[in-house]
Amino acid sequence: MIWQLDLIILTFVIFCGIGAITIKDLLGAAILFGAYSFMMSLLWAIMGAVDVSFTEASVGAGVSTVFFVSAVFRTTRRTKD
Amino acid sequence: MVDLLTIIISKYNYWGYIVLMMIGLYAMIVKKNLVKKIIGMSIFQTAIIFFYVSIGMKKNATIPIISHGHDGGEHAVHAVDFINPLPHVLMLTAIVVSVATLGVALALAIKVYQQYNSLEEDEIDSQIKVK
Amino acid sequence: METIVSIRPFLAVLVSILAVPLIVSTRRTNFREGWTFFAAFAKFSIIASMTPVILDGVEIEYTIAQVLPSVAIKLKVDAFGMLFALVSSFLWIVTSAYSIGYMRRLKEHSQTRYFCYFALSLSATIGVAFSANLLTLYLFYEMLSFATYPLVTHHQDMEGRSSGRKYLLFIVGSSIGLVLPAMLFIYHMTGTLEFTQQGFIAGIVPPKLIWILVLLFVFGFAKAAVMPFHSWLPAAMVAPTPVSALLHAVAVVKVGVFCILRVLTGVFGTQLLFSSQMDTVVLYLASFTIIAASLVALSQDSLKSRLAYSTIGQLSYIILGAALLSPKGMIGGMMHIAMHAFGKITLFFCAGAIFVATGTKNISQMVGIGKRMPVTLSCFFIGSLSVIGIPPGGGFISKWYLILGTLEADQRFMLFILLSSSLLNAAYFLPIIYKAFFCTPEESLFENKIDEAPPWCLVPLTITAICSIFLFFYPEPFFSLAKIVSVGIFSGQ
Amino acid sequence: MKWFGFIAVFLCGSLFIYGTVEFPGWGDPLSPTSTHVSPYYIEKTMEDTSVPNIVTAVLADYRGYDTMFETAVIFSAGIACLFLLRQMKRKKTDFRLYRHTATGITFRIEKGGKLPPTAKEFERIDGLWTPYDLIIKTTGRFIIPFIQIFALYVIAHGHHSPGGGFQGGVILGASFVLFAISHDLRSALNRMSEKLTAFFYTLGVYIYAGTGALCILLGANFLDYSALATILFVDPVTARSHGILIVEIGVGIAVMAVMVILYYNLVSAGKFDEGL
Amino acid sequence: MSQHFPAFIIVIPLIAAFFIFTAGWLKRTYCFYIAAVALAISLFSSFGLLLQVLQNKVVVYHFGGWSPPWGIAYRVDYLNGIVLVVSAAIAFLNLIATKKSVEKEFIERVGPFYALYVLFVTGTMGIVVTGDAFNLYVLLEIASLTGYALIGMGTEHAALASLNYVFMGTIGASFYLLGIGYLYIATGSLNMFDIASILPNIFQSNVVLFAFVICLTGLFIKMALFPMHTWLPNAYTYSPSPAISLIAPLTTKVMVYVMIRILLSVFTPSFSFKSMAVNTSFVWLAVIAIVVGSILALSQQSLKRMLSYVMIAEIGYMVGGFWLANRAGITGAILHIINDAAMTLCVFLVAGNILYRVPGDSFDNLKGLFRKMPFSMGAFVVGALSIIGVPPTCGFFSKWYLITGGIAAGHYGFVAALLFSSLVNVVLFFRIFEIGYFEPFGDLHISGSMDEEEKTFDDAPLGMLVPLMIVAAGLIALGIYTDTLVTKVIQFAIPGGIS
Repeated sequence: MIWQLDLIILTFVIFCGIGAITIKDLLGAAILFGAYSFMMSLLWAIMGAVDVSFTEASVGAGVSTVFFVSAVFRTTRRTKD
Repeated sequence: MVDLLTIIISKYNYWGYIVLMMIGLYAMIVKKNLVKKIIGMSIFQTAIIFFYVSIGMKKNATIPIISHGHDGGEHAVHAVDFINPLPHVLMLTAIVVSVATLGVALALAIKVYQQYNSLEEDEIDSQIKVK
Repeated sequence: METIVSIRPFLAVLVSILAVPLIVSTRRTNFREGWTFFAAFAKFSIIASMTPVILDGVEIEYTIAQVLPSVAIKLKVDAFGMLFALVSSFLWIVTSAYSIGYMRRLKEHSQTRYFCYFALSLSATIGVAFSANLLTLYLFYEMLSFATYPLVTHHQDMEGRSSGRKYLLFIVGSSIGLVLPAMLFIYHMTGTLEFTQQGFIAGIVPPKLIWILVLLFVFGFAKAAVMPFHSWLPAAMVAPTPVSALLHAVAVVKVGVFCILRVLTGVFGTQLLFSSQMDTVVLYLASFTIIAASLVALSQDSLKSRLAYSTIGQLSYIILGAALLSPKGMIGGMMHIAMHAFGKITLFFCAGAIFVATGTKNISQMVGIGKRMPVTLSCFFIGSLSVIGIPPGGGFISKWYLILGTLEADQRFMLFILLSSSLLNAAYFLPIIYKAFFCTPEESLFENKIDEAPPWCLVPLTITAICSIFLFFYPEPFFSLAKIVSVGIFSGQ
Repeated sequence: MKWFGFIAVFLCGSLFIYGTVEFPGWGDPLSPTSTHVSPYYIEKTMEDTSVPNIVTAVLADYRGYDTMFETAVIFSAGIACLFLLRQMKRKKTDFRLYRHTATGITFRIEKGGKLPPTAKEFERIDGLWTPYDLIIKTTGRFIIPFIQIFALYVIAHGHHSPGGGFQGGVILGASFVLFAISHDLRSALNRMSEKLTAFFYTLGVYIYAGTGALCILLGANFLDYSALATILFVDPVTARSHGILIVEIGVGIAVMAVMVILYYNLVSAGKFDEGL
Repeated sequence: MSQHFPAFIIVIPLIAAFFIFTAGWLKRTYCFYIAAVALAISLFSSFGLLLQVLQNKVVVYHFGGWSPPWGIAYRVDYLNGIVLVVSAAIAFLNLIATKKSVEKEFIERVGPFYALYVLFVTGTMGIVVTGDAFNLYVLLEIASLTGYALIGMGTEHAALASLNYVFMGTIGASFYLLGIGYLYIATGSLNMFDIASILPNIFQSNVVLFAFVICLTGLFIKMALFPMHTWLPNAYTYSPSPAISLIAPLTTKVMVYVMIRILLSVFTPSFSFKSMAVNTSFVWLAVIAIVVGSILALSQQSLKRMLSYVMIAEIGYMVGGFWLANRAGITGAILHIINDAAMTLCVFLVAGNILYRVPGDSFDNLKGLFRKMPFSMGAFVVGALSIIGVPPTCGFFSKWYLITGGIAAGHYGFVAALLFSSLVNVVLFFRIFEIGYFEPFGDLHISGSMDEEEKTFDDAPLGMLVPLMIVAAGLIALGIYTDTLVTKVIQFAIPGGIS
């Protein structure tokens, strides 16, 4: 484990998180949330939590994003904040 | 200087989880859009998972899979060599819980949208008041 | 004191509750009222069967359920409770008969409900009379409050609703707001709530708190209608007259007074009251109520309101009698529970009979009514004699003992209060009689033809009137019971 | 509101950061977490269950009861979604779009009407139908089998490598979702109908809870897989290993089916007619 | 077989849930019967378990044969034994009582409804019975998720209310999880009793303090203690009536149980009640909850909404009673968990019965109900008297203990708040009685005939009434047997150190 790498990815995670809640387009937010989850799974892999990372990659970055996209598809992309 | 660095190294992951948790909490408190709130909720839950994973971390240890699989019991397994598996187990459960919550929350959001034709809380509130 | 364990007190409480399902399930009106009578007779005979035992100085106990550590829902019959239970259960029989006449004649709705709640109220009343501790007392007190609510609001109209609100506000509000904390506080300090002859909190509760507790109880039992917690009683007069008669002249209001007396003697004890000088405070509260209520009664035109204010005043006689802390005063107070009950119920029955026969509620319209309803108005006269305290009314005896009590306790001012209030009583009752019988014919609204209320109304009121005269000549067993109480309370001194 | 929220969150965060002061250092091998309970798992897993992946062993055996409820959570999410969104009756106002395959002419039938199934030359299309989806379809068809094989491998090989029922189940579910996205919802429903999905996710949880209940019937405590030794004809340690595999398969099936049903419900808003 | 009771309580409903869901596709009428059988077995087992507890003090069950702290163990003692029986009884009675209204409201979704119902019960009872802090979280999430779904199917703004509940509930549950994480970081263990054995060595650590605060915050949100109550009124108002009469009695009360369990068994009283000032401030929080809940209840115009504010006040009773930190107060809190659950069930069942016959539960719709539904309203009167706190109903006795606790602790603010809330409850419920009894106004006493009652009589079906009557009778029975309950069970549930 290299802590510098860990720190860089953590920064990415935080940026993705902030991006996901600030972007004024729900589809974009969903995709950014997917990126967030993926970065998170990388972070966990670095920390040695391979199983958790694997699950997050498939659940968080994969299926959750699909759920968000389909929910946005059934509702609206528009958002005021 | 070196001391400060050690402190930072030893704690920044915990700080990271706090920052993420607060991002999630902020989104849930301030944002008016329901899907945004749900995203905030997911971030909030992930932050806690992150916290647990950080707890499990152990320096100079490897992933919790015993590599010398089935070659008999002669190789003693030392606890210091492996990362703590327990938080990982807990977090597998927590991830699944969070995706389940996400599914239900999104279903509810769709139902809300079908009813009010809007996802913005303030617009919905004004609709409720008009009625 | 000797005690025996017997289920009879519990049966006495239970019998009218058990009558409720029978009353509800019976569709035929005659049978329904038959059940009421049956329950009333059963109740009276159970209670009467216990009287000889009590007169022998024995007490009867029965524990229903252990609900809190060291406090049970428990019944105990002593002379005081017996006196009250005898009066109320006997008058229930009479009132049941009267109710039939009154309700049928006026074609009231929901008579089934009426008889049910009446039976429940009587259960609660007997329960209060036989309570062995403060918790049981509170339980039946609240039960009585809620059971009488549908009776007070029987007409289900706007007026009924506002009176019902007032009724609940005063009665339930004061019992939850004042009695409950006081009771809990006593429980917290002493760990028991069991009534004793001499009180059980002396020496445990700091003297400073005594007067707060006494006031909490005196005002908290708002059924006793001590001013300023009295205004529910005139409001409750919207109820059908039998309700006003039995409940608001006998059962409910006397329950309030009974509770106050019970708590003052059984919890605080006479010695503690005397040493903390709370007797004086209670005396002045009671005497203020007596005078003020009598004065207000003078100004009332509605007959039932006048009777109600009269009741408020008379109730405080009883409290005054107890607060004199003298054996004779205590006997007077106890006797007044019985004497006033017979007198006042007669008056209410008469008011109801007048309403049934003529539809008149106001005194100013009753000019010359005596010629139309001579029996009713004669009974009214007897009743008012009893309440004023003129022989041969039974009330004379109780007032006599009250006056003796003031002398014994050396409370001259109270003597003055009693006498002046008797004058006031006369002032608000006798004009009615005068107008009814001796007015000039042209002022009268009524023809000189005799047209009495139906016999179901008339007979009960005649019975109670005769009883109140009879009690003047032979005040037993009430007098013996009162004496046992008084001896029990003051023997320790 | 924004500033209020920000300040509240900031204060809360500072408080939390203050709370980390006394935390043991990150990755400290001497912290209570690394010394109290977890060493037992690391050192005894091989003896107790002969599963090299400690996480799998703890997940499905030592704390297998948690995992059963985790499956139950997923199961309830599936039912909840179905309960909330599924519309059993079609609304009268719904319309359908049909396309004549030969000519490409599209027409719509309103008020809930539909063409008879014998009209083979027409195909039903989505409201947002795109004509050029051949590449996507073909790619999807090409990679879906590989994804599914991989998923099965992840489920089966959870004893030795990262992975297990959840991950495999999710991937398997994702493959169906991919099919539904690359084709359309109706053809996905043809292959994996709603009832079949429901059957699968109840089956998955039955397998898990049933294994546990079987252990009671065999005289041990709930989920004590060593009791399975008598019917699997192996020694108790291997029986634990096998027990873990059985429940992982159950978890895999349940998770797969729930992911699919969640997707179906969300993407069609409960109507099960058209999706992404 | 009896040694497996702890497993049966949870596992049988769980397996039944799957069967019910399958039966929903095959034949809908079976769903109810499967659920009834499962919950009956669960009730029976929990009763058997309580008897075992009375005999052996503690019953421990090791899942997977692993002993704690490595495996998950259920540990039933006096505290959760009694809560367990009450929850199982409530779930069972409510199931029977709401059969008709479920058939009416969810005709197409009977299968999923009963599956969710039984899963909710599984989750709730699991929370009560578990001895593992993390297992509690998972079960909490099951109970919450099913709860969200059940509430979300209600009327009007149910979906939005349920979504808000999702957000608040998730924050609450996540905070709880975080608190457990802090405990884990400090002790390395997840088993409640193992943690309790380690904690005394590190009481001064501020990690433990943070764990305490975070856990408590999460639980307060979940139990809807003022000011974290915002999710509750809407969620309970709009939810379908068969669901709410299950959710309302169980959710918040069980969370109070969790609070008591965590603070008494995990943190132990010597930590939880360390500082008098903290105790007092929590009691003041409860006082505010009671007062605000009561006042807000006064301003409501529909039955279910009013009842939900009453429940917010009732939460204050329990929390305040617990934080009085003396024996009487904690006895009162535990007793009130049981009693409040029973009386909430009673009043919400009546609300369900009313909604079965009447289009809405706003006060305008309640006119003339005493004439129309005398039996339901009779039960409502019993429930209301219990909430007001009139003897011999059970509400009086828990209030008794709470108030004596308040006096013993010298906390007169709490005593005053309880009395105030009782008085407000009198106003609240008698307002409803008045509407049901007096309105619509008419000259009944002049024109009314005697048999008018029969003409307009239209009470709920017998299948709904009988369980309701059992519950109403139970309120009185609970009151009369209070002393048995306290001396046989509850007093052993409180650790010895508390005077």
